[in-house]
Amino acid sequence: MDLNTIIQVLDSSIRLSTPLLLACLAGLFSERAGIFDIGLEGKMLIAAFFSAAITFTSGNVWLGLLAGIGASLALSAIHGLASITFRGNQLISGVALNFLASGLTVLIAQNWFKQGGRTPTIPEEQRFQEITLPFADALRDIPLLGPIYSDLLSGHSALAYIAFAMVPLTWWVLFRTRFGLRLRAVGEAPDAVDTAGVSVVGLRFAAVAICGVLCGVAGAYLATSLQAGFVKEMTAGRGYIALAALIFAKWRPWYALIACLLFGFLQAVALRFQNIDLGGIVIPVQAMEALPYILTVVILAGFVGKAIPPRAGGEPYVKER
Amino acid sequence: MDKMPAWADAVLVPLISILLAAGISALVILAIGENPVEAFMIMVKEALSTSRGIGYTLYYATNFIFTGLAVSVAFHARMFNIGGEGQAMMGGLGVALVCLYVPWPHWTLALFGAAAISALFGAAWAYIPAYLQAKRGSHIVITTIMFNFIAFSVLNYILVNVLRPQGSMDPATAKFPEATFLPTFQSMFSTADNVMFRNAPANVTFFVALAACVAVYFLIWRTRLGYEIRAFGHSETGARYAGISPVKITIVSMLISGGLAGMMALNTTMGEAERLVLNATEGAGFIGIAVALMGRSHPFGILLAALLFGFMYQGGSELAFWTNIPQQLIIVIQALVILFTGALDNMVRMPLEKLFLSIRKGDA
Amino acid sequence: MTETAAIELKGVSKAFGPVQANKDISIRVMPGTIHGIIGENGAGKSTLMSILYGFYKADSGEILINGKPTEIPDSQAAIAAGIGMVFQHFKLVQNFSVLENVILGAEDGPMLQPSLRKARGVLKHLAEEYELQVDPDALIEDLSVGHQQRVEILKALYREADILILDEPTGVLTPAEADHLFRILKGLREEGKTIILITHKLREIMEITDTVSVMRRGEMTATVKTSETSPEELAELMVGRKVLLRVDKAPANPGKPVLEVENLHHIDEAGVERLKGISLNVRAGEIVGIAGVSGNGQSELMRVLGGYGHATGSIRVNGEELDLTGKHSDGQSRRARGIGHVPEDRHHEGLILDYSAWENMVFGYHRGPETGSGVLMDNKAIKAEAQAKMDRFDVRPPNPWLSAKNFSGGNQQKIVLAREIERNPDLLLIGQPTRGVDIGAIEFIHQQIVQLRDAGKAILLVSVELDEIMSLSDRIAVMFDGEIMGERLPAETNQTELGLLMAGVTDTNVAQTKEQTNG
Amino acid sequence: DPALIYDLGGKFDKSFNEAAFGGAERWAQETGGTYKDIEIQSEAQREQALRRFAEAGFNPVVTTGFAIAGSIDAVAADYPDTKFVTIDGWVDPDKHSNVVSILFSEHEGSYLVGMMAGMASESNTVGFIGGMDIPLIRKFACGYAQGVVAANPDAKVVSNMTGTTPAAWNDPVKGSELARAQISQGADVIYAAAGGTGIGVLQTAAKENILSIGVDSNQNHMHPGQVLTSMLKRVDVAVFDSMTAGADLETGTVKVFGLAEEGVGYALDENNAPLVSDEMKAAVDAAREQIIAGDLKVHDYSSDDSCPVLKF
Ligand SMILES: Nc1ncnc2c1ncn2[C@@H]1O[C@H](COP(=O)(O)OP(=O)(O)OP(=O)(O)O)[C@@H](O)[C@H]1O
Ligand SMILES: Nc1ncnc2c1ncn2[C@@H]1O[C@H](COP(=O)(O)OP(=O)(O)OP(=O)(O)O)[C@@H](O)[C@H]1O
Ligand SMILES: [Mg+2]
Ligand SMILES: [Mg+2]
Repeated sequence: MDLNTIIQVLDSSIRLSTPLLLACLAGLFSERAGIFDIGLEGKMLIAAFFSAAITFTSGNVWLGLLAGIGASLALSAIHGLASITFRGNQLISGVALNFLASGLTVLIAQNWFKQGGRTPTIPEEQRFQEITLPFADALRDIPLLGPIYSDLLSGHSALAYIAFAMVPLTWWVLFRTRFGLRLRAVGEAPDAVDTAGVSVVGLRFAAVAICGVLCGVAGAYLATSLQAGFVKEMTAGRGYIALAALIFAKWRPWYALIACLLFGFLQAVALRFQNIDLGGIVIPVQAMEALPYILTVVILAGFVGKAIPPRAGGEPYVKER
Repeated sequence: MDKMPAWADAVLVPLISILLAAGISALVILAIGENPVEAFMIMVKEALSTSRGIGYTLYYATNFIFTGLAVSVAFHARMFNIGGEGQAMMGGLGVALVCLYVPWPHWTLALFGAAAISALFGAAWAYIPAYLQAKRGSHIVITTIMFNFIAFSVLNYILVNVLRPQGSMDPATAKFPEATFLPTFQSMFSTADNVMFRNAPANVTFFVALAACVAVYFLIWRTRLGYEIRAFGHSETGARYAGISPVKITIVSMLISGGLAGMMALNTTMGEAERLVLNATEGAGFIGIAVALMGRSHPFGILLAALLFGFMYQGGSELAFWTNIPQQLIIVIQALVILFTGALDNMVRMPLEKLFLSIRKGDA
Repeated sequence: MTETAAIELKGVSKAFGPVQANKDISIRVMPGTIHGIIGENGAGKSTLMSILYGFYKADSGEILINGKPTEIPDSQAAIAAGIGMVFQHFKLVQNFSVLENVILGAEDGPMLQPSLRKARGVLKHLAEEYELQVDPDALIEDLSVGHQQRVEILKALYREADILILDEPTGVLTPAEADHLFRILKGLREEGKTIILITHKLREIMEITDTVSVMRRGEMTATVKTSETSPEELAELMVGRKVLLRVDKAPANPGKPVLEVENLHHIDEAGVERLKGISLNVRAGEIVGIAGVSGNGQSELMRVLGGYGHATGSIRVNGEELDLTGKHSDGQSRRARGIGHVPEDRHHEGLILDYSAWENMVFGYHRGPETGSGVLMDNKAIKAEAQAKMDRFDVRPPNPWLSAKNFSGGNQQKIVLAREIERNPDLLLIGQPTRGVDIGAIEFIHQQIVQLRDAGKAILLVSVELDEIMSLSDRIAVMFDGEIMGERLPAETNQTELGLLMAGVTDTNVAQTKEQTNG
Repeated sequence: DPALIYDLGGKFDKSFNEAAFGGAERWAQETGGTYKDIEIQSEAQREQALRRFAEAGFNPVVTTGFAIAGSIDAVAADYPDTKFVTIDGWVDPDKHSNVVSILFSEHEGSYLVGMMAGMASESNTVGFIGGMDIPLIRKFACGYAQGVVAANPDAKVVSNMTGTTPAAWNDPVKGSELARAQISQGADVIYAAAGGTGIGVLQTAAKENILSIGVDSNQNHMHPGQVLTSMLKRVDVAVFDSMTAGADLETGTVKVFGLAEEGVGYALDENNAPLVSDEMKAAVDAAREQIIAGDLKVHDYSSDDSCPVLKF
């Protein structure tokens, strides 16, 4: 395999990882604060729709991004209301929001654009543009490092760079700031936070809101950066994969990066190397399709130990019954 | 020393929650310019007032009972089995194999055989995640998600390349032999001059599902195994103290869970389609999660929740026949019902509790 | 009274749903004093203190701090008013370091590092001033409960609390740790700080408090000067009847050995050797007490004996060798051998808190023949049994349908004891039987243990309460660092000698005894 | 009135269901008539919908998608006065005289666009991206590959499928990545037969400045000047014709909509005119004539589950 192919596969991995990474970090904030969220999928979906819809109508992709974030935040607010204010079941709330997003996006899309639950194609120049890093063209000819810099690292959209920058930022927020300390504490021992005179409800809502923002960016990335419009169900299960990555990563930012890159890489490999011919026997496409998932299980079973979730995760904080 | 009477908690809270969900749904229907009252009447009329409508409602409910029970059993052992979809798919494969390749003399035997094999296939598909959870601590949520995807691939391969009859465009098996056809409600309940459940897909599997409810009830609340499953679910350290093996309970409860999910295929594959199609599960595995959670993991609650979902499925598709309300609206309504009854129930409960408490104080 | 009270509560009431936890409570606590609060389990002590700390909100009533009416809607307000609280169940983040726990909620700015740096300094200073040494970088989950408690106190001091509330602080402490705590409390009092101390141990009340209040069923029934009262009077005020504060038992009459342990080794999940060759025997009709500072292998020993910890060596019960690692090494087969086990942690091991009392009554025995035949359990019979046992053990309320979590600690303990004792085991393992339990219940529990002994059963008792060990045991073994340091007869030893052994100090005398017992 | 039942993908799948919808709309506009339509959501609803419409007196009942054929087979006898049309499905005409099966020769249409791809390709590598690995998609792929090879014997066909879950038809992101993967393997023309996923393929092809080929309906307009052509499958015509015939519809037959019937073909409009050279057009039209005349036989994958030029 030549360098070029490797770089292309890795390049593809980055694009496939980006939405996973954003959703995964979104889940990380929420779950670190003790609020489980299987509604990542729904938030991404609704954000994808609104970002595409508003980008198309306004012609401004940043407005679209804001709209996507807003829509995602609205679902977050419902999730917060259900699981924080009313101490409801977080799993049910997440499931419900996934349904809600799936139904609403198509309903509204049909109502607005009459194109069968799709948005019209966003003109090329109105999407998020790929950013060429400085000197990318000049450095391309340097052996090895040149292509890596110019073809692999350069040429992604702003949202992708934001996603990757979010990893150290998340780490920094969680482990270097007061907010992060409290956020981690509230997912482990909300009573400790409460008795320390900090509002459990406030912290958890903040975490859920951050989750909403990041899911919003993820959705916008799908619909306005990778693609040029919304197609129904276009998240295609990425929210669930992100959730798996989060557990895989044991709720840690750098591990999340690794997990998402791994998932993205496995998918890229499966897409790039279909129909491998092993001396007459062609590996069926279904086997390649299943490969990322099989490998995930193998890696999980073989190399990643037990994942211990935040101790107070999934449980509403109740002090008086 | 409860804050409000048990009946209020069991009946009043869900009722008000459903009403709230219905209210918001009505607003959504109004927003798209349709008449909510009319829509509701159609749903009730077509899903509940004719035997045929009921036949459809029960058909869908049967699926949800199986997947709901499956999720609940794992839940009692504090495991979140998201793999119902894949397990049901594998159950379907098992059903297809025995129906196609075993010369059954009579449907009763075929039903027993298929029930056993569907449970076996479903359980087998749950076994690896269960084993990995028990022995390696691999998180069951990830592994079952992954196994859903893998099941799709396996089924896709088998249907396209192995079981598909030559020349057929449909990635599906051949029709099963007639001896395996299950009696439908129509054939069971119609009399010579009165046809009941005409052409509705509800079939004898519904009773298997009811039996499964009873069996799960006994399993969880009457048997020693159920006692251990619940104990383990509540406290792993406690279970260790009492000599309950975490490995055993993890695996056994997942096997039961997978088996129940697999048995859903009896209804769709053997009872309705009479052949195995690619998308036989249609997301029922995921609906099962909502059903189990809404039913509070109790078989009776699951039965009710499954009926509610069956009603929404059937009523919803009838809406599409009679009005211009799009299918997606039904999904939105489902979402609202799940949200209000399952996650926002305290919004209703808290004020009710206050009310009851003040009534009681007033009495005292 | 001219002096203003540091804390004054006026007519405080609080109901949890239908339960009236506090009824019209008024109390004055003078500055610079240690004020004790005692009362039965569930009397409402913790609730009252939680209200003072803003954790719960009172339904009615008034709080005055230093004479000023103060609203305390949340803990933030309590902290601002100079109140610090050490809860009965610590409010610590287990996987945080000591430093992180201390600054949580009291950070100086949005960045963590400056706060941590400052706290490290302050902690060092506090540690010197009050003998509160803890490693600031250690994780809470790696600390002993005693150290965890120090962290809780440090948290309060770091917030410059003038009023310190301690809810059952000694419940889980060793005597040495408790003494240490009291030295600290006295030091704080000298500094002019006000301290409220909740405890079930009258000895502690007598030793350290200036005044003491008694609570019963949500009401404040009396407040007296400690110097003007006696343990007996306090006990009576608390329980409403005369309580025997001493264990009343006849001399033991030991028979054949029931439990024989030889050279037992155990390595825990982290790979640390917790038992380093334990040899021990317990005879029929005898209570053997194991004294020791917690964390020296007692818990592991009980677990191994109870069947849920792998070990090497030999355990014989009634002369028969037990399987230590194989198929028959679990709690169920131990129970089948006639071993009962009251675990030290009733919340996480002894009970399933979400199970009803009747379900808990067969916990661990649920596979036995008495719970029904075949795969089904005979729930009706179990319920009837449970009701009978609850009546015999005076579990309150005697309602088998109530979830275990809704019983008070003392009554939870009675449920576990009823389950294990009523099965008439040949050997009963008991860990910390009276932890967090009020004196009325302690009296009852001790009686039951002695009765079982008198019925000719072997009893192995582990407790960190030296008093309890001394008064209940017929023979005392002292554990230190996974080894038995020596055995003593209660009549021939004293707290000082045991204390030395518990600290791992062996003089020649001690060494000799060790020779004897091992040989 | 006629009725129309869409397959699971739904009315707006940007593919053949949408084409069916287009045909029905055209009928409604031209004749002023009304029709009833429904998107089914689950397998059990197929039969339910058929019976519903038959009982309510709709005639003919037009359906799309191969999967409903079994249900028609089951219900047709119960409603002898209703005429059923199955587009893409096959129901035995000897068994049911009130059913007409309409099949399309997708392999022939694909052959033509394959030829165009083969001629347009400069790299001698062309791509095919299918939604899911099912026989129908293989039929597309096989016809396409034959056309490519016929026009350009040196050309290589890279064929990929998107996935195995229902999401495979609605995952434009994956479509994009597959397109990029094929581009990196040298493909400079890509034919997408993958529903909503295809949108991503066309999008990426346009962005990377290679050519793409749309499917089912005319997708040339999606990226003017960058979509080489679209393989037309005139489901709309089939629906329009069936509805127009109304109660007089001829049933009890199997109709094949091939090149001759203009049931399949390639799209040529102002959007792609600059891309299609005269030479290309001539060659393709010649092939078209030959196929219609029976001189050129395009192998149909579904006839024997095999393809001479492509391995699956
Ligand atoms: N969070 C709560 N919700 C409901 N009821 C509670 C709660 N906390 C305490 N109670 C009830 O209030 C009463 C007083 O409990 P509290 O914890 O104050 O007792 P206590 O005197 O501290 O007991 P102990 O000596 O066991 O610590 C009990 O009857 C208890 O059931
Ligand atoms: N959140 C709660 N809900 C209901 N009852 C509670 C709650 N918290 C405590 N209680 C009840 O309050 C009483 C005393 O509680 P507390 O936490 O002080 O336990 P305890 O009796 O001291 O037991 P232990 O010392 O074993 O923890 C018990 O009856 C307990 O069931
Ligand atoms: Mg207390
Ligand atoms: Mg207590």
